[in-house]
Amino acid sequence: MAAEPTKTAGGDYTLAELMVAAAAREIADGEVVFVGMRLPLLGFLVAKSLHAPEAVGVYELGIIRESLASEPILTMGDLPNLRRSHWLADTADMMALLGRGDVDVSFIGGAQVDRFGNLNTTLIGRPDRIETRLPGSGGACDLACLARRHIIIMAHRKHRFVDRVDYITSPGYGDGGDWRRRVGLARGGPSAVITTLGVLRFEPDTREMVLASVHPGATPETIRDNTGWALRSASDPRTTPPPTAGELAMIRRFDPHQYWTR
Amino acid sequence: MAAEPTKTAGGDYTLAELMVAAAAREIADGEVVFVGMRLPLLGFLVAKSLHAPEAVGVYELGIIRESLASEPILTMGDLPNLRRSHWLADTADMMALLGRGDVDVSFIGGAQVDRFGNLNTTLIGRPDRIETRLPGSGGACDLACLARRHIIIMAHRKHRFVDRVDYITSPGYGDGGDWRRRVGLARGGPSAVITTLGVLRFEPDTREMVLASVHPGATPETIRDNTGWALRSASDPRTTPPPTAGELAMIRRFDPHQYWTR
Amino acid sequence: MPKEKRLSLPDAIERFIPDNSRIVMGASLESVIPFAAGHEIMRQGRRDLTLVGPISDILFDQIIGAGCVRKVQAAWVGNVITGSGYNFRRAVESGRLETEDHTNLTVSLALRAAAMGVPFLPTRTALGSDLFRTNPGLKTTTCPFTGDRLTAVAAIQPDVAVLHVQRSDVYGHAHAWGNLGISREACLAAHNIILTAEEIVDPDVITSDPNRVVVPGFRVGAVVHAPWGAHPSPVPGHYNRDHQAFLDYREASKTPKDFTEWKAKWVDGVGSPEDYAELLGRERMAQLAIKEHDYSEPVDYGC
Amino acid sequence: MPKEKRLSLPDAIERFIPDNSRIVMGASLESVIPFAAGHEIMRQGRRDLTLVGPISDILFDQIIGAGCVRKVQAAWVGNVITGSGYNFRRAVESGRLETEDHTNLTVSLALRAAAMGVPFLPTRTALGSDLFRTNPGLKTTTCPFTGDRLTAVAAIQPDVAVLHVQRSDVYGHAHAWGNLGISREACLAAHNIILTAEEIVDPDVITSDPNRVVVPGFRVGAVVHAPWGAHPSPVPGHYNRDHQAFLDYREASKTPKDFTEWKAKWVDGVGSPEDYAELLGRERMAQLAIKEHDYSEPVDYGC
Repeated sequence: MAAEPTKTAGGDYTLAELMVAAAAREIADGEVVFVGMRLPLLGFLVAKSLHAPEAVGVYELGIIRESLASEPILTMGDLPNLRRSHWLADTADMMALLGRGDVDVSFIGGAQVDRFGNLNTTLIGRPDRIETRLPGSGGACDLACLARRHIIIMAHRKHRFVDRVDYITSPGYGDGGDWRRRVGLARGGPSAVITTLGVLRFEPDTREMVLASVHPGATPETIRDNTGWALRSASDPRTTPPPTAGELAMIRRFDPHQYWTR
Repeated sequence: MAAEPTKTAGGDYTLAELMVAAAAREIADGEVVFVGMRLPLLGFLVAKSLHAPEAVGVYELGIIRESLASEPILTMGDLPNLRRSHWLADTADMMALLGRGDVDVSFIGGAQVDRFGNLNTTLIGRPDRIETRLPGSGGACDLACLARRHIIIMAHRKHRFVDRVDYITSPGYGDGGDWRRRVGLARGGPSAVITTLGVLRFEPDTREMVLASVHPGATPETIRDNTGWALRSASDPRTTPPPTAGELAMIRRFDPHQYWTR
Repeated sequence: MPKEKRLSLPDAIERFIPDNSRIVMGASLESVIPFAAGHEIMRQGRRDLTLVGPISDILFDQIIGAGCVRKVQAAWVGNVITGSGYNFRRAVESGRLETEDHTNLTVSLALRAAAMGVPFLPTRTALGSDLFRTNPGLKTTTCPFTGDRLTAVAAIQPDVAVLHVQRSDVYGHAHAWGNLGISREACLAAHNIILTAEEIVDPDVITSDPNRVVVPGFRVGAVVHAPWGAHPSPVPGHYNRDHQAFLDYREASKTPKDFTEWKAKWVDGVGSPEDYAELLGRERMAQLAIKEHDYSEPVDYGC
Repeated sequence: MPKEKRLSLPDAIERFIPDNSRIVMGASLESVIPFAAGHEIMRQGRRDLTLVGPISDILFDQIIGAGCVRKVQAAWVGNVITGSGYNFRRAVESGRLETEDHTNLTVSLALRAAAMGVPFLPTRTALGSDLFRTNPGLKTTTCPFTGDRLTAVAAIQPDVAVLHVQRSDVYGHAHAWGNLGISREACLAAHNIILTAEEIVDPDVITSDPNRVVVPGFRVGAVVHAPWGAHPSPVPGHYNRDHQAFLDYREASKTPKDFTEWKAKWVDGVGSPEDYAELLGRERMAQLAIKEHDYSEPVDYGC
C-alpha cells in the first residue's frame, strides 16, 4: 500500500520524489534493509547509490543484493533484480535474518495508521462486518514485528490518519508506552512516518506520533486538519529538505518512466 | 553401531553377507528407505538392484537417490553417492520427509537392545557415572521415532541383549503395549531385529521381542544363551534362508573389498 | 526408474484437484506463478477450493472471480503493481469467501510445520496484531524454557502443491532457479505435487545438478509441459514480467461484467499453450523473452 | 561493494575464535568438514570451547584430544568408518568433558531456532528417549491447538560457524554444493562466519549463480584460502574421501601417547597448506583427486 502522491510540492520535483528522498535519508550506510515495493524500493536504490553504498538489500521473495540491479525494476520480482544478486534463497531464510534481529530498517505502508503507529492493511469495518476488504499483511506485519525499526510511508488524509485503526495488521506501539514489550515484541517499532504532507516521529516515552517536519507547501495547520486526532508537534517543526539534484537524478534513473513518482 | 560379524555361518558366504541379505529382504519395492551406514547401506543397495528397483533412498546428509551410485561406496558421504543423485538438499528437508511419515523403513544398530527393542548407543553405566561413553544418536533416535518402521541390526551377545538398556537412545516399544502412543510417538517402532544369530520380531500386543528365525549354524538354545532375558520363540522358528547367488553377487559388487562383509 | 508422470494439463487438474481440494500456489511470491494451471482449474469449474499462498499476485483473484474458491489462507491477495484485487474484495465483502489472514512468515511456518509433521511452529511475528482475531490458526503460547510469549502457527496441510518450474524430466525431477519463496515448504507439506514446466528435458540434465532440485521427485504426481505457463509473471531463463498484463487486469476486473469478458477471452477461450501464444502474439512474446543471456558458472560433481 | 575479508588461517582463528567460544563445525555431516580450521584451533591452544554439530566425523575427537573443549552439543562424536572416538571417550569417562546429547534432527532444530530468533522449536523426535536426562535443552511441551505431546528443542546460538566451501570471493560470497546437511541453519544462527575455501574466485563467478550461495555473505567475518582444507573428508569438485586416513586415525588415537604423536606430525608440524600437501604426498593427493569430471548443466539468469 503506497501513498498516492499526485500533486507536485512546488519546485522542480514531485511530491512522490520528495517522499522518496525522505525515505532514502532514513537509511544509514552499512545497514541491512528489508526492501519493500514502490516508493520504499526507490528510496533504497537512491540511498544505496548515494550515501549508503554498503547497505544490504533483503527482499522477502528470497533475494539479497549488495549491489544495484543493472536495469530499472518495477517490482522486486523483476528479473534484473534477481540477476547477479548475492543470494537467491528461501523466504524462510530471509525471514530468519529478520527474526534474529539482523535487519536494521524496513518500510511499509497502509490504508490506516493511528496515533501510536499501528497500521491497517486488512479491512475497514469490523471482522464480522467488513466494509472494505484490503489485500492483507503480506510481509508487513513481519517487518513491523521483527525489524529493528520501520518507516511508514503513506498518504496523509483524515480518514487514513485515525485515532485507532479498525484492525492492527502491523503493530506499531499498540496503545503506547511499553506495549510492545508487554505483548512479547522484543525490539523495533516505527521510527518515522513519511506522508504526503510531512514527516512524523514518535515520542520516546509515550510513543505517540508527533509532527517532526513539514513538506514545502504544507503547513502544520493543514497537517492537523488532515489528521484524525489532536496531533502534537515537536517544539519547532522543520521544513522537510527538498530532494537534492543528486537525489533527483537517481530517482529518475531508477524510475525513468515516472511510474511511481509522477 | 553395526554388528560385528566375524565368523562365517557355513557355506559359501559370510555371516555378514547373510545379515545383509536378511536386511535387503525387509525392503519392499517402491518403499522410501532412510538408508544408514555399513550393513544396512549394503542391504538397501542389494534390495534396490534385485527385488525393489523403485525403492527410494533417503540419506540424512541431505541426499535422495532413486538410482544406484555408479561406483561402490564405503560411507554415504562418498562422492559417487552424491553424483547423479536426485536431490541434494538440507538435512532438515530429509528430516521433514521422516517427520511427515513419508519414510517407510529405516535401519539402525546399537550397543545394547532390550526386550522391547529400545536401543542404546549413548552410554554404558548411568548418566552420572558413565562407564563407557558411546558415540551417541546421530540420526538413529529420529529414525526410531519417526519412520513407519525400523529394523535393528546388531551382534547377538548376552551383554548387548539386556533386559533393560542403560539408556534409551532410540525408542523401541518402551515398556511394551501402547507405550509409544502414550509418550507421543504417532507411529513406527522396530519391526525386526537382525542379529549375528537369528532374526527376531515383536508380538503385536505386548510388543515383546520373540525369536522368528535362526541363522544356519545357530540354534534356538545358542540364541537364548546369548540373550539377557528369557527370550520367547515363535511357535516354530524357521531357519533364516541363506543368501541366494543373486544376492551374493550384488553384495560383492557393492562391497568388492569385503570391507563390511568379511 | 520410477513411472513416467507426464500428463496433459487438463488430465493433471482433473486427476489431482477434485472439488474441495486445498491447493498451495504462487509459492515464489511474484515469480513463476502457475497461471496456466490456475486457468485450467477455472475452465474445469472446480468448486469449494481452499487456496493457500503467501502473495499470489493476481492468480488468486482470478480463481476467486471464477467462483471456484470457498476459503483463502494467505498473507496478501491483490495485484502487486496496482493494489486491490477486485474479485477478492467483492467475494469477501459479500460474505461469499472465508479468509484466514496470514503474514508471509506465518504462511511459510504453517507449511513448514505440515512438512515436518508437527502441529505448530512458534514465531515472534504477529504478536499484538489483530491477525489472531481473523485466523484461528494463530494462538499465543509460552516458551517452556524462557517463558517468552510467542505466536503459535498451526500447520496447514495442502492436498496439492502446484509449482511452475523451468525444466523437469518425465519422472518429476525438476530444476527451479530464481527466488524460491516458500516453494520448498509448499512441496514438502503437500500430499501431492503437480509440476508445470517450461521444458521437458532428459533425466541427465536434472541429475547433472542435484542441488538445483527443489522438490522431492518421488512425491510428484504429474508433470505437465506448459511453455509460457507462468505468464504474465516472470520466469528466470525464459521471460520477463509482463507489467502491462497486470495493469490491463486491473481494468478488466473492476466489475463482474468486465471480468467475465476478460475470462472468456484469456481463460475459457484457451484450449492449449498454442492458443495462449496466439492470443499473446509474437511481438509481445518477443518483447518479454530473455534478450541478454547470463549463464551460471558450472560446478563439478565428478569423483 | 563490502570490505575485503580475506585473512590467513591463523589470523582468522585468532581474531574470531577466542577462548570460551561456541563453534559450529562439520555442518555437512560427512563432507567438507573444516579440518584445516580445526587444526589451527588446536595449534593455537584455544581453551574451553563449546563444539556444536550433528556428527563431526573425527574432527571433534581431535580438538577434544588437544584439550581445547569444555562442552560438546552434538548428535554423534566418533569415527564414521570405525565407530568410537577415543579422545571423546577418554574425556567424557574421566569427567573432563560435558556433553549435551542431541539427534541430527534436534541439533538442526536448535540451530534453526537461533536462526529464526525463537527460543525453541517443537518436534516429535526423541519422545520417550533418555536424551531428556542428559540434555537440558530438551523438554516436553504441549501443542496449543491439538494438545499433542511434543519435544521442545531449545535454541543454540553459536558465536561462530566455520564452513568449508568450494569457492568464495574475497567478500564472503561463496558457492557450496553437494550434501549441505545443516550448513544453512549453522550460518544463519551464528553471529559470525569463517569460510575456508578451496578456491578464491572472482566475484563474477559467484554472482553468476546466486542460487548456489548458502551463506548470507554480509555476515561473513573471514575468508581463508585453504586448498585441501577439508581433507580427509570429501569435497565435491575437488577430492574424494581419504578412507585410509580415518582408519589410520583410529590406531593413532587409541592411547593419549599415540594421539600426541599423531598431533605432532599432522597438526603441530604443519604451518601452511604447503606443509600439509608435502605431508600428504603427491601420489596420495593424485589418488584422491577427482578423476572423472561431471559438470552441471548451466542455467540462465538473463533478462
